[in-house]
Formats: sequence, C-alpha cells, structure tokens
Amino acid sequence: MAELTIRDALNEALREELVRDENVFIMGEEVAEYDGAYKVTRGLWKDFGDKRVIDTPITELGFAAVGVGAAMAGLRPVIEFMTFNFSILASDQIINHAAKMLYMSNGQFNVPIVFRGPNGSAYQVSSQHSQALEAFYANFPGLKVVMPSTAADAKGLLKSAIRDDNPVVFLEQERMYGLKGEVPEDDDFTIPLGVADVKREGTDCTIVARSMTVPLAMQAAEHMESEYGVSVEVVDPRTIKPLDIDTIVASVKKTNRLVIAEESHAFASVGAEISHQVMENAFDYLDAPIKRVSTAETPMPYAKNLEELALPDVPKIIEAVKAVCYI
Amino acid sequence: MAELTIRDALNEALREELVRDENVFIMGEEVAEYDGAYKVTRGLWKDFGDKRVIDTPITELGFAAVGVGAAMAGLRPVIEFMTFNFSILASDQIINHAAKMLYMSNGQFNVPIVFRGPNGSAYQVSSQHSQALEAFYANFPGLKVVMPSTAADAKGLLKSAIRDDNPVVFLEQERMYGLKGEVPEDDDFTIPLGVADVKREGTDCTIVARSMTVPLAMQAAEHMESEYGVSVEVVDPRTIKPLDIDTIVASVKKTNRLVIAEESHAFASVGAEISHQVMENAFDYLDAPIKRVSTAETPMPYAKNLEELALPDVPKIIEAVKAVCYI
Amino acid sequence: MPKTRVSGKASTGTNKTSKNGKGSRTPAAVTEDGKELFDPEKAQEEYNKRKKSQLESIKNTSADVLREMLYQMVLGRHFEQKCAEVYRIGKIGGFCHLYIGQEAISIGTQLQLEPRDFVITSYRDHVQAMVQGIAPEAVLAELYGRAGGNVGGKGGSMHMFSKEKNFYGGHGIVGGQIGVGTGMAFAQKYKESGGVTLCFFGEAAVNQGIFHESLNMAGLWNLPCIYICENNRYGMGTSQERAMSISSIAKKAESYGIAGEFVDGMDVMEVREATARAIERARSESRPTLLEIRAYRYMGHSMSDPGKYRSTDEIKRYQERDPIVLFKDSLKEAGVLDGKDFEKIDAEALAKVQEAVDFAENSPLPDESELLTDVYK
Amino acid sequence: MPKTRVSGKASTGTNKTSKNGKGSRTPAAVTEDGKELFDPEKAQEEYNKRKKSQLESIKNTSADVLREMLYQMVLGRHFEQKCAEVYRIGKIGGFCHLYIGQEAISIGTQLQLEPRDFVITSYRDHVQAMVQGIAPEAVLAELYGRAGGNVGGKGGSMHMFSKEKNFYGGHGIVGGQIGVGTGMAFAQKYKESGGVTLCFFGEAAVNQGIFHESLNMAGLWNLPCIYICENNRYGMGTSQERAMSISSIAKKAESYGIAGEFVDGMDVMEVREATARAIERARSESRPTLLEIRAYRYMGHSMSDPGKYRSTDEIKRYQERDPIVLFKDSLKEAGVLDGKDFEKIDAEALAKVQEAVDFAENSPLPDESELLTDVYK
Ligand SMILES: Cc1ncc(C[n+]2csc(CCOP(=O)(O)OP(=O)(O)O)c2C)c(N)n1
Ligand SMILES: Cc1ncc(C[n+]2csc(CCOP(=O)(O)OP(=O)(O)O)c2C)c(N)n1
Ligand SMILES: [Mg+2]
Ligand SMILES: [Mg+2]
Repeated sequence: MAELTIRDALNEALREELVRDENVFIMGEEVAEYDGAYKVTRGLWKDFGDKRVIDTPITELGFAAVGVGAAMAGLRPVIEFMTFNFSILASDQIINHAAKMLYMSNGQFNVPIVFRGPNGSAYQVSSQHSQALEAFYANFPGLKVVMPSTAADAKGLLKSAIRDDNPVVFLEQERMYGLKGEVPEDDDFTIPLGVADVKREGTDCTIVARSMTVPLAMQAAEHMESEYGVSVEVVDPRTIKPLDIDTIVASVKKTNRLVIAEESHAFASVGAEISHQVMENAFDYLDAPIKRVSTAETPMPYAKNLEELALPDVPKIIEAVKAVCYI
Repeated sequence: MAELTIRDALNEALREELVRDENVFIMGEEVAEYDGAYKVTRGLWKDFGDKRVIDTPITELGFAAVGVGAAMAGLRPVIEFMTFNFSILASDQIINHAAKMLYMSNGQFNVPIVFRGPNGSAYQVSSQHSQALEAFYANFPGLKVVMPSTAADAKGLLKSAIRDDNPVVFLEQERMYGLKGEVPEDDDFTIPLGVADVKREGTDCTIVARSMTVPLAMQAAEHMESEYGVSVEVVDPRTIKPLDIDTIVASVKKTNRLVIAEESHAFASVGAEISHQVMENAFDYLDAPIKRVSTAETPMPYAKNLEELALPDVPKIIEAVKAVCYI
Repeated sequence: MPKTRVSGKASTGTNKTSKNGKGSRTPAAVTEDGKELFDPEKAQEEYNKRKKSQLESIKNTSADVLREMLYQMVLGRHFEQKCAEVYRIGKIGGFCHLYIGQEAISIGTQLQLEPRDFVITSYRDHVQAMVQGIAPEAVLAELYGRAGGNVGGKGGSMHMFSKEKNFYGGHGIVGGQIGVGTGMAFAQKYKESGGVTLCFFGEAAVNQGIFHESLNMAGLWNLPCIYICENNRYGMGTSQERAMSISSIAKKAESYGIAGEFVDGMDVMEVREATARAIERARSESRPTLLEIRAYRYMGHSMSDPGKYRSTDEIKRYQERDPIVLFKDSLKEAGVLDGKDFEKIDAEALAKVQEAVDFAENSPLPDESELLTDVYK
Repeated sequence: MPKTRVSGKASTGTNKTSKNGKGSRTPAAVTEDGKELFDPEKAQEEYNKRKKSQLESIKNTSADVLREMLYQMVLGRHFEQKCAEVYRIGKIGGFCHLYIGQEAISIGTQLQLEPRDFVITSYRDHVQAMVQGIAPEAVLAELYGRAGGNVGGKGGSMHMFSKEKNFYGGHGIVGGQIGVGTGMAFAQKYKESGGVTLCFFGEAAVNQGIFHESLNMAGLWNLPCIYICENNRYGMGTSQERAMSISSIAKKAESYGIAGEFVDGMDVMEVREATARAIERARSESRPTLLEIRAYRYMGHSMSDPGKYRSTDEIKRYQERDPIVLFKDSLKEAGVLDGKDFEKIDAEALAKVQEAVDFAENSPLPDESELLTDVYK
C-alpha cells in the first residue's frame, strides 16, 4: 500500500495503462505540455511524448468526436475535459455517437473511450463552472458513469474504465484531488465497474453518497454515532451506471432508513433514481421517507458564503439522518 | 370551442403571439419557406415575412445562441429545433447561457426565450432521432420545461411560454401532432405554467402521464374500469418544471397507488423525480410501491416490432396498474 | 478573373502529376466564389473543355474498372428507384434519403480505395454502403427492418455499417460524422497504417461548428482525411445561398491551411482523379484535403419531402447533365463499351435489385430478444 | 509579397475615409499568413512606419478624449495589479484573469461607442466592464464576493454585467459569447436601433465551432456585429501555433465573406481607427467585421497559472512595446500631454483603485436569502 492523493492515483492509473496498451492515448486541453490544468496528467507528456499525450485546441465537440472515431478504429482514447462543464459542448458526441454506436451498428463497432475530468463544484468558480452532470449522462443507455471517492477507487476504477469496451464517463471532483488514501501497489490493481462499496458499516440508517459527499457522509456518520449512538452505514455506489442497486437495497433492508447525499441538483437526479429503486425494491422495509441532500436549486453563486450554503455539507446530512431516524 | 389538431393549435398560438407582440419572432431550420419540417409553422412566413419567421443554417448551437443574445436585448425568440435530438448540440447555450443569465447578472438580464420542437420518438426514425430529453433539461435550475398532451394544452401553454420571462423548453411529440381536441377560441386563452391537470378522475389508482403517454394512460384507465372495475385517475403535470407536485400528491393521497408512465429512459428520469417526491410527501398513503413504465433501456431500434417493444404502450401501463393494485 | 480552383497551402500542388499518373489533367478553372458553377450550363461548358482529356483518362483506365464503375452507378440508381417504389407502398419506415443524381461521387471516390482505407458518411448512405461492398440484399433488408438487414434491423436507412468493409456508417446528426471521420484518420496516422479516410457530408453540414473544429485539427495535425462535401445545392428545402454567406466551399480550405478543390460531381472521371490526388496527398504526405463536389439531388430530401422549394424546370436543367448518361456517352466515344454492354449492365443491375427485394421480403423480423442486445459490449 | 490586410467582400473599402474622418490613414501591410507580425520587433517596425500618421490622428482627436483614453488605460493597469496583489492574500476566490498588456484593445474600441451600442466579452472582463462605465468599486467588490459587487457577489471575476451600461457580460464558456453577441446584433438590426455590438473573444476561442457558426450567420444576415479577436498569443498554456492550423485569424473572415482586418493591439490609436471603420461599416451598411487585434498577456492566464510555457525573455520582448508607454510617448511627442499630466493621471488612477479597495473591504457579504433569488424572474 502507498499513500497517494486522488490526483496521483489517477495519474498512476493513466501511466500504467499507457504502458500496458499502446492503443491508449490521452487527449484534451492542456493535458500535455502544461501537465493538465489540475495536474492529473503530470509528467505523462514528458515520458510518453506527443503521440500518446496530446494537447488539443479548445474544441470540445471536435476532439470528443476525434476520440469516438479513433475508438471505432481500434484505439482506446482517454479524453480529458478540463472540467465537465465544457463537456456539454461535446455532449452530442457522447450521447448521440459514442453511446449509440454499438447498437446502431448491431454490435460491430464498439467505442472503448473514457471521457474524464472534474465534475461538480470547485472553489468559487461560479455558475458556468460548477455543474454536476452525472444525471445528464446516466440517463442514456450505452454509457457507463463512474464517480470515485477515494484514491484507491479512483485508480482501480479508472484502470477498469480504460480497459472497458464501452464509453465511460468518468467523473472526478476538483475539491478532492488532494485527498489522500491508501492505494494497493499492484500494477494490475483494478476495481470492477458496477460494484458498490460499503464505506462504513452500520445498522440504523443508510447514507448513499458518491464523490464529494462520501467524506461528508463519513463525518456525519461519526457524529451520529458519537452524539446520538445512531449506527450509520455509508454506501458508495462508485459506479452510477451500471448501478449496484443490490448492495444499496441490502443495506436499506438492514437499516430501514435511507439518506441520499449528492452534489447535484435534485430534480431528476441520480438520487431520485436511487430513491425510486429502493422504494420499489425495499418498500416494506422503509421506516421513514427517503431523504435527499442535494445542491440548492440555483446556479452556483460565486460568493463564498452563498456557495457554502448551496452545497451539501455535514450539518445538512446530519439533519437528514436525524429526520429519517425521527430524532 | 374549435376542434384542432395539436399541430394547428400550436400554429395558432404562434400566430397569435406574433400578432400580439412584435418582439416575438420564430427562428429555426426550415421554419419559414418550407413551413416547418412538421408544419407547425405553416403559413407564418407567408403572413409575417422574413423578419419574423427566419430560416437558419444547420447551426443549432449558433442559432440557439443568437436567440439567447436577442432575448437579452429585449426580443422574445421562439427557437424551433427540428427535433429535440439536435438540441443536444445547442445544450451549452440552453444550460450554460440561457438558464444562468438571470442569476449571473444578479437579476439584470432575463432571457425570455422558448426552445420548442418535437421530443421523443417518431415512427421508426432510429437511435439518433428518438430521444426524450425532459430529464436532461429539467435538472438545471433556471429552465422551465413544458410537455403538453392535448390541443388545448398545447395552445394555452405555448402562449404562456412565449409570454414567460424565463427560458422555457417546450417539448412536443411528433406522433401527437395530428391528434385532435377542443380548443377555446379566445385569442387570449392561456394555461398557466406549473399547473397540473387531472385528465380523468378516479379513486383506486393514479397514473401520472405526460405527453405521449397521456392518451395511452386514458385508454388503460378505461380498460381497468371496464374490465376490473378499478377507477383510475390520470394526472398530467403538463409542466415538468415547475412541477405541480401538490396535485399529484393529492391524487395519490386519495388513491394510494401510483403508476408513472413516461416516454423516456428510466434512469434518473422525471418519473424518478415524481416517484421520490410522492414517496416523500405521501409516504404513509402508499399502499404499494410506485411503478414506472418507461422506454426500454436501449437506444431506439429501427425495426417496427422492436420499436414497439421499446416504447410504453397501453398493455404495459395496464400491467403496471394491475401490479400496484395487486390484481 | 478565374483563379485556379486549388487553394490553401497544401504542399502537393494539384497540377503536378501524381504518382499513379491520374493527376495529369489541368484542373478546371473556378471563379473566386465559385458561384457560376452552380449553373449547369456553365458546368457543361467547362466539361466540354475537359472532354478531350477525359477521354484520354478513360483510355488510360482499365476496361474492367470502367465497367465496374458504370455498373455500380447503374445499380445505385436502380436500387434507389426501387427504394422509392417500395417506400410508397409502406415497406420501408422512418426516413429514407435517396442518392439519385449523386452517384458519380460515391463511385468516383470509393472504387479506388484500398482495404486499409475507411469510409464514413451521413444518412444518405445506401449507395456508399453498397459501393463499399455491403450486399444490396443486406441494405434493402435493413430498410425493411428485417433480421437479415445490414445491421439486423436496428439501424434502418440512416445507419448502415460494416466493420469488415471499413464502412463506419451511416450517421443521422448533420455534421457529426465529420468529427468522427477525423478521428478515424487520426487512428490511421497513429497506427501508421498508411490508410486514408473518406469523410462524406452535405454542403449544409459545412455550416455546423464541427466542420470548423475538425478541419482545423486535421490541418494542424496532418491527418490523412479527405473531406468530401457533396454539394447538391440543398439542405432539405434550404438552398446553399440561403444558408451560407459565401458560395465556394472549397475556398474554406484556406482557413485551415489545407488543400481545397472544386470538382464537377456529374463527371465521374473528374471525381475519380481529384480523389486520386487527394488520396496521394493523404497517403504520402499525411495531409488532408477538402473536396467540394457539386452534383444535384434529383429526388426530395427524403421520401417525405414534396420538394416545393424548387421548380421542375430547375431539376430538368440539372438532369441534362446526368452523370450516368455523361459517363455512358464518354465510354461509347472512347470505344470502351457500347449500347449492348449498357443493356447488359442494366439487366444485371435490375436483376440484383430484384434479388435484394426477394431477400428482404423473405427475411424474418428481428427476434424480440434483439431489443436489448448490443447496448453494452 | 505583402497583400493588403483587409480581406473579404465587405462593401466598405477600409481605405476610404469614413464619415467621422477617422479612417484616413492607409492600413498597414500584412503578409498572407500574418505570421511575422507575431514578432514584436517586426510589429515595431510597422509601427514606426505608421508613426507620422498616428501623430496626425492624435492631433485630430480632442485632448479630452485622449486624456480619458490614457486615464482608462492607466486605471485598468493599476486595477489589475491591485487584483493580483489582493488575490495573493486571499481576498479574491475562484478564477481571476487579468488584462495587463491588452488595455489598448478595450480602450481603443469601447470609448467611441454610443449609448445604443452593446458590448459582450469573456471572463477576462474587469477592464472592459470599467471602460463601459461600471464603477471600479463595484467590480472589485464583486471580486471580493460582496453585496456591493457589480452583481451582488453572484458572479465573481468572470461575470460582470450591467444592463444600464449595455455590458452583456462576462462569460465563462470559451466562445459562448460569440454566439450571444451575434444575437445581440441581431436584435439591434431587428429593432433598427442603429446600434452595433462589440463582441470580444480570445484567439483560442476562434477554434470553437460557434465562431464558425456565428460569423456565417452574421455574414449571411448582415448583422452589425464587430467580432474582436484579442489575440494575446496564448490560450492558457497553448500558443496559437500549437492550436490553429493557420496564423492569420483576420484571413478567416474570407470564409464568411466579411471584412477582416489585422490590427496592432499595442497601438491604441490604430485600434481606435480600425474600430471606427468597423463601426461605420456596421452602422451604415449593417455589415459585420472581424478584427484580429494582436496584443500580449503579461500575466499568467489566470492567477493560478505559473506560466512556465513561455520565457521571461519572450515576455520582455513584448513589454518593450507596452501600449501605455507607446501611447504616452506619442502624446508627449504630439504635445498633448506631458510628464506632469502623466503623474496626475497616475495619481488619480491609484486613488480610484484605493477607493475601490476601501469600498470592497467594507461591503458586507451577500445576505443568505440571496442564494435563491434571480433563479427565475
Ligand atoms: C444536427 C442536425 N440538425 C438537423 C437535422 C435534420 N436534417 C437532416 S438532413 C438535413 C439537411 C442536410 O443537408 P446537407 O448537409 O446538404 O446534406 P444532403 O441532405 O443534401 O445530402 C437536415 C436539416 C439533423 N439530422 N441533424
Ligand atoms: C468551453 C471551454 N473550454 C475550456 C475552458 C477553460 N479555459 C478557460 S480560458 C481558456 C483559454 C482561452 O484562451 P483565449 O480564447 O485565447 O483567451 P485568453 O484567455 O487568452 O484571453 C480555457 C482553455 C472554458 N472556460 N470553456
Ligand atoms: Mg445538400
Ligand atoms: Mg489568448
């Protein structure tokens, strides 16, 4: 085990996959000579050169399309969006091309591509730069959607995503790049897509959290334990699509209560989907209505105090846990 | 009252608003000289001329942006997407610009614009032309989302959308353009955004349907009544955002059972949102898990038999109603 | 003052004889904005000027190739006419975009490809799919939505694909394939396969942002991509004049520092030779080319288009320069094929189309289990 | 062979004296691809050639206007330096993109606008906002995220707006404002207001599809939009050479049949006059123009950019042609202002910046209730 930041864990995953398969290449804005806007690709251009690590013009739709075409022709592109906010410009290629190619071609052309980059808020970067897009992409069949919350998950899942034969939307979080965690040192360490992880065991209430809300949920759980003696289980689906609903349902069948914490607007969110599926599959086990803690229903404001107010945080999650526990 | 097709009801709404306010103009591909790909704008160019009804190049992102800029500068653009599938190319302007402008500018610049066109499937137009995008847009604060299912609603809601001071995503359905219904003849007939309509009263089960699934739900309700003596209430939210959850919850509190029928992929759908909100607000009233009938989890196939299989239909809705009624 | 039609800083001069000897004729002149060559009479004048060298080229091309070219053009024509016929009686659903009038583009470009080369196009893809080697039976069965269809009934008219034949589809989003094709060429360069990509799109697709983004990358990165703009004058009901602020699309190549060439799309030999030059440029220098090939769409945009935006007179003027007729005339004049050969080719093509109909009619519906396959691999 | 720098089929010849008498000098020459004018030494040579006529222009401009121009340039410089200073001590959050080195563009273009004209720009918007009339206090308080900020703390550095001053923002999506600006010009034409829109963007934004889509529409529909490409050589860490397949952006105007002009962005008088020609073209003929104005960004892309991709030597070479220094020299030479005036202007600007700091420091945080206002109207 090595202690790595999420940033470095991602970097290792990229490096190892570049070594492992010469069809893997990285493309995006500032990924090469600049070492990546958030340094996830640090050192890779220096070590792998122009062919494997490629700076693009600011042309999101275009370079996403280049990735799709290259993937159809046998390469395994890793496309970085400097932030996922800019992926909206490329969404036609992700949704209409990458996601549908296998089906339209009756199984002939698969698109083994990873679209990755930071999703959600950073620090005070305001409305156009703070969006969480997992619901946006997870609605479309043909795409897989991944959201790691620890260094080990980040590495293991990114390696799996690169090796996957389907288009994968891999959503990181800028606020978490510096977060440290233990990562197995095995070159071939992977985590399969579609398997949730119980980040903390508990018996009285389940929190399903993803990405940025996982550490917040862990803190809330500690607090509930120490302050109220409430034992909270924290489940991190890690992969949004395919969603490991079984693990979530099993947890709720045990705890009978569910809070969903998400850095995302609430309306038609992934949280809504999890809520529906749990209600459908554990209807008789629920002792309280499921509660969501989501980002406020507003574009992200710049001012620090307003931004904090808009985002999910530990107190809000505690509030929700207390509500479902009728405390 | 006049009997009109949905197509003609929309056409009347456009015509009346063009007359009423000279700042209203229509822009899109083939909307003018060609009378609209689906003839919704028939005759308008002839009567209002080049200034008010404008054919664009195939440039979805660009002409959506022109609409946003024009709306900021005081006009009231109605932007037609030939189909909403192509709006994905323009989604950056809808999501990052139109939806956020009022907030970013601290209330100074509102964007009174309507993005309209057919959403969802047509007949055998295959994967890239058959997508339902209400969940995609409804996730973002700042946008309103409307989905009419009758001629009167279509007319009344479109007029309200054009008069609304916010960006409105107005989703029609190609399969429904020919559907006839009674429409009030008043020039100033409008239906407020954000108000659901109970399309059929019932006591035993609620179906929430929208757009294409409303007539299907009505048929399913008739069938349940005549075959099983089950009294089904059909609620059409009409506006997805803002969602009139109160009317839906009131209905469920009465019937204790809910089926959501939607032409949309299920994952993180508007149906998921409705399900969550009902569960939260009518938890103790639910006698069965809420069921969704959604489009199959696949890109839309071309073959007629497969396409039919993929879409919600009357038998599937009946099946779901029977399931929640434990029949 | 007519300038040369070749623009951009491409390093292969197009007047230079290319290695395969096909680029020996002097390209036709085109005015700055290329406007007048929309005019079929003017185009015919230019054609007449080229006629002698065209016959020369025909003589330098093997008779087998010429026969195949004509056969494919005739087959494409008959196939599409059959599609129109069976569409009208409800055998085909959804959209159906026909290629009649544009045959010289597909045949003139694709028939000289090698197995390492790739093709991608728009929804107007039946003929390109067949020329690339997909059986007419499979194309028609696809249109019928049958299990024997080219993609098992999943795609329909707009989405033909064949991995084996390097046919990358069949795409429905106007302009989308321009970017995907750029990526295919990127892969060819990455793998050093020596292959080139032919990327087809209509003139209205040029107004999409992805055209601009793609050609910039291709120019910047030296990609072996041949961008083939099939200029048939209309994007649905909108003429190029009403949608684009200049009339010469070939000239837009200059904005990307790549070669641009204007080509008479009714002259299959001209198309063939311009493509040869572009292929040579892509293969040996890894440089992209933009070819603007002007033809005319005889039918409506799709089978549901009544086509009220143009006069029958206009259509007739373009049909005077029918690419099959022009080619037959030249083949005859060059003494390669004669009337009897034409009849035989016609009969063969008709028989092939009938086989396709029989196959499609008898192909079963896709199994219902197919609905959920191939969503993920 | 140097060609004239004006391209496209714009109907106003730019050599023609425009109505306001500002377009009388002969435009500088530019080579086909404009590459050499990236070179500051070469640009200075051209500048020296123009110097005499520049002094002439200065003499023909009112002293008040000249003083205001200099004041705004100096204010912009000091303001941005203050931003850098307070950013480093944590007073400002998020991204912060400074304008130092590019002042001549904002001042040379915007100060001649009329109340009916509109402005829209990117995230690098502080100076443009102030030149448009938004108080420095409001801009700095916005950066501080305070209630007294230009948009109440909701937008931050990238999103300044003023409806009253026709400042349409402040946008964070690279290229997005090019389309929105086109729509603003569309509205001006629709309402026959006689107004024009100045639409600013960086050279890297030119590679976005929306640039292509917008200029085509503007050319096609005759919109009074002036597209101002602020070419500061870099988009973040990527030089234009590494992102664009040709070096002359002005030349891209030809692809849209609109006027394109190359401008030395270190020469505020040159910027002013080129803009005057473009405004005239927009106002009286409703024709768009693409101005490529070359300057240089002294600071990093944003406050978080260490700027390792260029040498201090390179930066120094460009700083030799500092737009404020050049302008001061000319004003002195023309006898309009002298050293004492400069000191006074400097002091005024510094005082203004201090006022802004005081205001921002004392402005309260936005009320928490503000979180949910202005989502819908
Ligand atoms: C992004 C997008 N916008 C609009 C359409 C609808 N549409 C299909 S074909 C077409 C016209 C395209 O014209 P052109 O590119 O000239 O090709 P042609 O049909 O003439 O071969 C339009 C508007 C679409 N399929 N995709
Ligand atoms: C669509 C989009 N892609 C990427 C970014 C990140 N980004 C912000 S500014 C910038 C560079 C833009 O350079 P240029 O257009 O030359 O303007 P400059 O910053 O030099 O003024 C990039 C890549 C963004 N904000 N939006
Ligand atoms: Mg066309
Ligand atoms: Mg720049």
